[in-house]
Amino acid sequence: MHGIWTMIRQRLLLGMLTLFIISAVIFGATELLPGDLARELLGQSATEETLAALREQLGLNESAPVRYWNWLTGVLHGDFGMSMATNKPISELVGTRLGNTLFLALYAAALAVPISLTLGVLAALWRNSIFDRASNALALTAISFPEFFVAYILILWLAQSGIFPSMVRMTEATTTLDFLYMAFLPALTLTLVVTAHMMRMTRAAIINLLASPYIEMARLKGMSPMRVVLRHAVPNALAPIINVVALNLAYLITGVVVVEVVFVYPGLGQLMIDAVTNRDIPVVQAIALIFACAYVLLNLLADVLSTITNPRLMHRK
Amino acid sequence: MEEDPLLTITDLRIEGRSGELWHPIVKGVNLSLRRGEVLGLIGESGAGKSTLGLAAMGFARDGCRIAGGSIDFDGINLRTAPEAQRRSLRGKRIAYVAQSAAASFNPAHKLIDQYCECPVVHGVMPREQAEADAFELYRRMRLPNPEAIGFRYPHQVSGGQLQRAMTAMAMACRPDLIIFDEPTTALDVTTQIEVLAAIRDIVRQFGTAAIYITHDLAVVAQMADRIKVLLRGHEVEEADTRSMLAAPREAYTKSLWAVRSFARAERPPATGTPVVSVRNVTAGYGAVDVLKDVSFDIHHRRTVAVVGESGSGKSTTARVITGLLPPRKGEVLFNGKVLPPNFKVRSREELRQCQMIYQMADTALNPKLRLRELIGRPAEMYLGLKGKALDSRIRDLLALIELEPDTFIDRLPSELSGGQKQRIGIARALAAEPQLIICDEVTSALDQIVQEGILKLLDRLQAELNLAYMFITHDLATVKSIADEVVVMQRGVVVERGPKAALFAEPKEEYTNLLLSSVPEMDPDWLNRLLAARAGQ
Amino acid sequence: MPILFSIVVGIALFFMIGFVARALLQAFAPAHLKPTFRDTPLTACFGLSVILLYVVVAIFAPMIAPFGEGEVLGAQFLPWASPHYLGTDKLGRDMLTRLIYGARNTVGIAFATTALSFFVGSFLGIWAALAGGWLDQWLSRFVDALMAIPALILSLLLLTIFGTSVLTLILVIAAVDATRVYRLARSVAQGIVVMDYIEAARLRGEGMWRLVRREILPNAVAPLVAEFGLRFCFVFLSISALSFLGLGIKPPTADWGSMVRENATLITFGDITPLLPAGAIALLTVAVNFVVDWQLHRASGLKE
Amino acid sequence: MTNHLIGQGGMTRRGLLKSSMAMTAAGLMLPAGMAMAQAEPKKGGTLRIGFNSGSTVDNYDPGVWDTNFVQVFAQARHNYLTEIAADGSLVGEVAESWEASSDATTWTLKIRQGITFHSGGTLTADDVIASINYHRGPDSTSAAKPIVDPIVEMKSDGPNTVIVTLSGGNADFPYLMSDYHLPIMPAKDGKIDPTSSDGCGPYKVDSFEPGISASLSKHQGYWKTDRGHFDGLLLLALPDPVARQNALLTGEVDVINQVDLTTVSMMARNSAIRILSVTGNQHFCFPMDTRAAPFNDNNVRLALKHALDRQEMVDKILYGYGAVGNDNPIGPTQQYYAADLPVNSYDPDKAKFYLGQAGLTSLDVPLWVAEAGFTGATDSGTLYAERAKAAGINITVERAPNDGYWSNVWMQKPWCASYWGGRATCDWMFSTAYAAGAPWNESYWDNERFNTLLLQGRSELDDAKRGEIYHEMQAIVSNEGGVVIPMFASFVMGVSNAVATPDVVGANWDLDGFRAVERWWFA
Repeated sequence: MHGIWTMIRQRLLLGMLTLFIISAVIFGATELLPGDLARELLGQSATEETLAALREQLGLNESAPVRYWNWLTGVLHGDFGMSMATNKPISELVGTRLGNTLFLALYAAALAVPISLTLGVLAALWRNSIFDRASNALALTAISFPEFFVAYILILWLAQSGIFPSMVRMTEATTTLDFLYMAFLPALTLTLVVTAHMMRMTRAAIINLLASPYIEMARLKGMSPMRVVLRHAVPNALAPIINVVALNLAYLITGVVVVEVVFVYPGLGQLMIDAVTNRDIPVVQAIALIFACAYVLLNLLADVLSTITNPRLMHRK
Repeated sequence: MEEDPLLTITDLRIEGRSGELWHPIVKGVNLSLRRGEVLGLIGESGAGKSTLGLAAMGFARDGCRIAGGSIDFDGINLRTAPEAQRRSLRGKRIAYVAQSAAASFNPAHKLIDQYCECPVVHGVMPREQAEADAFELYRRMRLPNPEAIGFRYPHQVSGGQLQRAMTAMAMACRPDLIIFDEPTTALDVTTQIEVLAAIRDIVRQFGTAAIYITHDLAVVAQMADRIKVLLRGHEVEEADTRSMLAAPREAYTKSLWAVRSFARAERPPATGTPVVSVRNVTAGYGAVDVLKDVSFDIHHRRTVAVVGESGSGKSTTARVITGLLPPRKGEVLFNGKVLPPNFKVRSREELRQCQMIYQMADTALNPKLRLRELIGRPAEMYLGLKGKALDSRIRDLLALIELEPDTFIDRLPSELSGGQKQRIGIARALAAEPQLIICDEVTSALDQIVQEGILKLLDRLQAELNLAYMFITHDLATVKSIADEVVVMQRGVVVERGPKAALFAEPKEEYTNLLLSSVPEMDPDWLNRLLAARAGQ
Repeated sequence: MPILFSIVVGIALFFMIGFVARALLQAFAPAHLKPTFRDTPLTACFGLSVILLYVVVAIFAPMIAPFGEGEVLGAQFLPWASPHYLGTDKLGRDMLTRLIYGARNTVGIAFATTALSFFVGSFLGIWAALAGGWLDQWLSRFVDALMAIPALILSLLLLTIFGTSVLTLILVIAAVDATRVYRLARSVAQGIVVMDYIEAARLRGEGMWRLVRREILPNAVAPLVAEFGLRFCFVFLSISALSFLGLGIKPPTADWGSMVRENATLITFGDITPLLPAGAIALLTVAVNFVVDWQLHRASGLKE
Repeated sequence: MTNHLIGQGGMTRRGLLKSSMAMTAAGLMLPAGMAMAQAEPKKGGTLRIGFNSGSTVDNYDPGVWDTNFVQVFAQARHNYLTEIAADGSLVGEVAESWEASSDATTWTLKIRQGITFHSGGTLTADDVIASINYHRGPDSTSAAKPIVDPIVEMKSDGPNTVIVTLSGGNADFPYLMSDYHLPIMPAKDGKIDPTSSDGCGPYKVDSFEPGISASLSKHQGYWKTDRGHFDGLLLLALPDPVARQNALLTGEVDVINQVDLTTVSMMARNSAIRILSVTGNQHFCFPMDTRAAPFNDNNVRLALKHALDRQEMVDKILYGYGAVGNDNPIGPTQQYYAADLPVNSYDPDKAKFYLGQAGLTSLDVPLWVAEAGFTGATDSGTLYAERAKAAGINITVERAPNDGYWSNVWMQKPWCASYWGGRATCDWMFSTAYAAGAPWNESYWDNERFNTLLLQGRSELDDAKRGEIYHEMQAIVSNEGGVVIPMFASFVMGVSNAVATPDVVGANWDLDGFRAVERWWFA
């Protein structure tokens, strides 16, 4: 037990390091991007003098390291600063959208994880059967379509007939139920996108174990195939499964820009793209860090879980 | 005698698949077993022992199929019976005890849960009762604190205890028949005794019929009423234990019997500077010292056997010598010259001089490399052989280990038998033309006949290439056969050392004595006598 | 109904191709491979033949294609009829031709990218696992950092910085993918470095390069191959996702990812034009992974 | 990413100066747009519009508006000094009437009385001055700075008169004041608050989530009784074409702009909606850097002008929703449009000939494009390259990322894709994009004759003379200019049949000159 805490502590520290590296990378990258906030704000209509004036206002004339340092110190004091483009506090800008993103991710996960695990287990159980091959082929087809294309097809089938709305309009009045209804298509799209990976991993992880002696033992104890897989194989296959799930959850949080655009879903991805194209570095940084946190924490969670679920690691001799 | 047999197998043929081809594994074997009778199945690996044992449960491993013959268990034809019915028999009326309990217990569940699975799922008894019953059986199996041990996970329990727990588990539904598949092979001699005794008693107490599969004659002699000898899927002969031991009919059986006779004369005491001398080495991982002040020498053309049970520090000593584990205190001398403690800073020459042969040939040979490269690499590296020269050297080495070069040179390890793999391990060590070879349990994973082959080979090579061997083993039979000197280790300390003959004749140390006495003998009464003797003390 | 029909046809085709391919493979395979092919599952045969087809098309595109890659031949969106068997696209270019050249460009790029990412990723991953210590730590932290940045954003940044020539496209996507490969390779290698034969090789005094190349890589191939199958196909997706942001392959080069993107809107009116490139990608994905699965199955040695 | 240019669309100029009073009268009695509205429009309902643009950085600062989301949003809550009516004529809005000195350097604007802001205050001359001043001065960051630069002084003469002095005579000054960057906002001690949504327009803001949506409700005290028929507005950012079009088809919005042309024909089949398309001055173009070889040779420019099939582009890029361009930025609807100019048609031989003149047999030129340049730029480039082959011209289409296109490609690379919303007047158009040294002279073109004519034209008050001047200028641009203008693109909107639109819809900007929110109603 105590082992876990030390692990968590170490991993959190490493996470910090990761976050730091990321902020540096992102800042460097955005610095290298041609053009700057002033240009992007004024667009084609920019003239040299107006640009100069705006740069002055935005403090873009500071040297890059100085700006990075200011930003960093700010963050370390828990202040993510203001969005330069809208000069609103970033917390306000990001707040609701973060909520939306997380909600959608959870929604999709709630659909995808059970489905893919079930399919994976069944595929392993009836390996090389028609079911196995078919579900495999379908899953592969699903992931080989670009996200926006999957989305369009769903719109064609489910939105134009008016069964589900093709856009998410959230107001104060929106109840969770409405939300679930409105966000169904985006969630479904994401589900289709991530299911295949998790399913294949689950299947592989289980089949890996079927050759091991304790599985044969279970069969020789007269256990039914279902019980053999569920009770004897799955518990030992958890680690890889947990990891792939975590990886996909991270994707659901960080990688859904396209879906957000298609379904007009106000999430972080769109905000980040806008911030990048506008060179609104503080916002880019903030979101990048949020994503990174999600990623780090999910990985940590995965490791903790696979430790807890593994007696060898949990109960030392 | 007259009552109809519990299990009758007639003309059983089992095939295994490689690709689309089916090749026979068991070629028409008959077998019949009465209630409460224990039948010993012996033969080398690949003889079809396990396959036959599993077939007695109406079970064929993946990639195997029962091609012909009939299996009749208490009036039920296991070949024609529907899977569901067969399943209902397994674990309930026919139970199985696997070779490696460590691997066959599910690491994810507590022992007790795995125990209760059978009775509960088969509806023999409810969970509470099953647990109570488990404690009882654990007690009978002489497991330490039987009420508690069930609530441990497999990895928290020692091998011997696991093996007993598994036997208890097999007993859970009080089956009519238990298949024991080499239950003690993986155990130290001393533990083996306990397990054997426990198994034998419980089988007798419940009058359970059993098929006891092993390659160790001495063991089967203690356990079985009748012995059936198998060779490559054929039955060689069958007879009741005593007559079989007394007068084996077939040549093959005789050869099996002969195995243990190999022993070579001890060479005269060594002189001059030892090839290796280990001086007061203390070493360990982290805080704990695994080795405490260990010292011994190995001379040219001599074999020093390091014996002891698992955890006694044998292998660690080897790691110190090879430089994988730099010692905390003490040093290792090679031809009188101090070796750098860490292999990373040793010169190629120093590395070359000391080669290692591992216990598990499977993990010691890169499965993706062909023999040509496996053997050729050291020669190429150390001796700078190229092209023709290298090729002929590889062939010589293959010849040296008695493998036909042309057939083997381009094979993968997976295409070899256990013994052949081990020979490759030897060849690889020889390729470097070293002075010292460390053999870490090189024979313990092999059949006795194969073992003998390897031992003889090693002996021959030692004579030809005047090598020094450090021979790590827990099997005293092996020691008897090839050692010149013996170093007995226990918990990281050298308990006793000296010339083989002397040490075997009158062991000074209690522990040495225990080890020696625990080596099974062919005499069917050996176990009883031993137990009696020990009880007497 | 048409959907149902096409599904039936699809399945029929699948079996037909499968059987034929298997027959051919057995007929023409070199002697020592015959046993391998004898038990090749239908799916794998199907996969193999599809891949073969793609490769042939890719190589001989100019000979097969009825028209020039960028040639504008007439009105846009012509119906499916001779000489434009799959009609024309929005600029009046022959769809079939575009598809055929698409195979060449897309598959080529995808292959180059994946190969590169695997070379870099797996080498670094194995090296990290082998060396351990601070090297492992730093590499892993850095890779973690990169992985924590959404792939799309990262590529967007990099591509905007370095411009969008095919080369940079390949390099960038490869770089992003390499992080994933690194992770996998490292974890696999960690399982291998503890083996006795690695210890033996080290005791022999083998160098790093040899250890990675000869001792570890061959044993890590199976899971890497599996990943290769998916990554390979994800490259198409990356490309089309990037063309979603206006970064992509330079016109008039035909590539399936962009073709899907260009025509995607049509699907919402039930026009199946975009299904052609999308289908092409899907088919390849499925095919590749069927073969991969087969290989894995053989590697795993699980007989069934 | 979209970058609209300051300015507005075509119009007629019936004797501007002669009768500004009459105009005013018109402005008073029948505000523009309504003049030709057949039925009496119904009041009420909430109009929901789906926009192709909308970014999280959108805000209330008039200096940086550049996408049609914010532009329409602005027109919904603000009024301007003047307004371009649907028919293109200029009418007064906040400015009731105006008069110019004979040399058109001093302008006296009468400010309409009784205009109230959402916040309740009454609009006065000071508000006007403050609103315009916001864009002036050295520290101005406004994109409209160049427009107001010529203003040397602005002073009020009483609460409802503003007197403006210009550095030089400009007959078009009132037009400039209709620019969408120049809303009249309430002033507090001489300054407007660029972060406030307060205005005197038909609707006041209830909520605004940048990049997502804005909702507005009727401004009860709005002075135009016959405009702003809706109870409320819902402006939605729907950048994805499919999302947008689907929103309209499923009735989630009533109006969308920039219908995806690929599917417009299929969409039109839907009986519940109609496609509304107007052709104005918005034109797509390929400016060349006329300082750099080979474009410094007019023969090369002419060769390139004859090497593209303009009609094909209109058909395939605009799907017919547009008109062929003749390398002349002045649209057909403009008064001084020179219809009789020789047409630069697709003619490989001619192109070859001009190449020959330039002493070339073949030509290799890169053309930088991005969808940011204009929708369909990439495909246009491809078509161009395809057709140019016939003339021995090898165009390599370089695809640049949308991101940063206007900073890194436009006016940086020798030849690229660009577009203009067009300008209300010849002078405005030319002096913005063709006059030597003008900040956005994207072809770095410098033609002596042209430049002198430009100055003459600006201060010339006689229509006939002006006509001749502008005719000649158009001829020069078309023949020697550095910009290839293949097509004029229409504004294509999808409108639910529930929405009624006037017979004449403004062509100067998208969505009825950004005024749909004020001019349309529910049938």
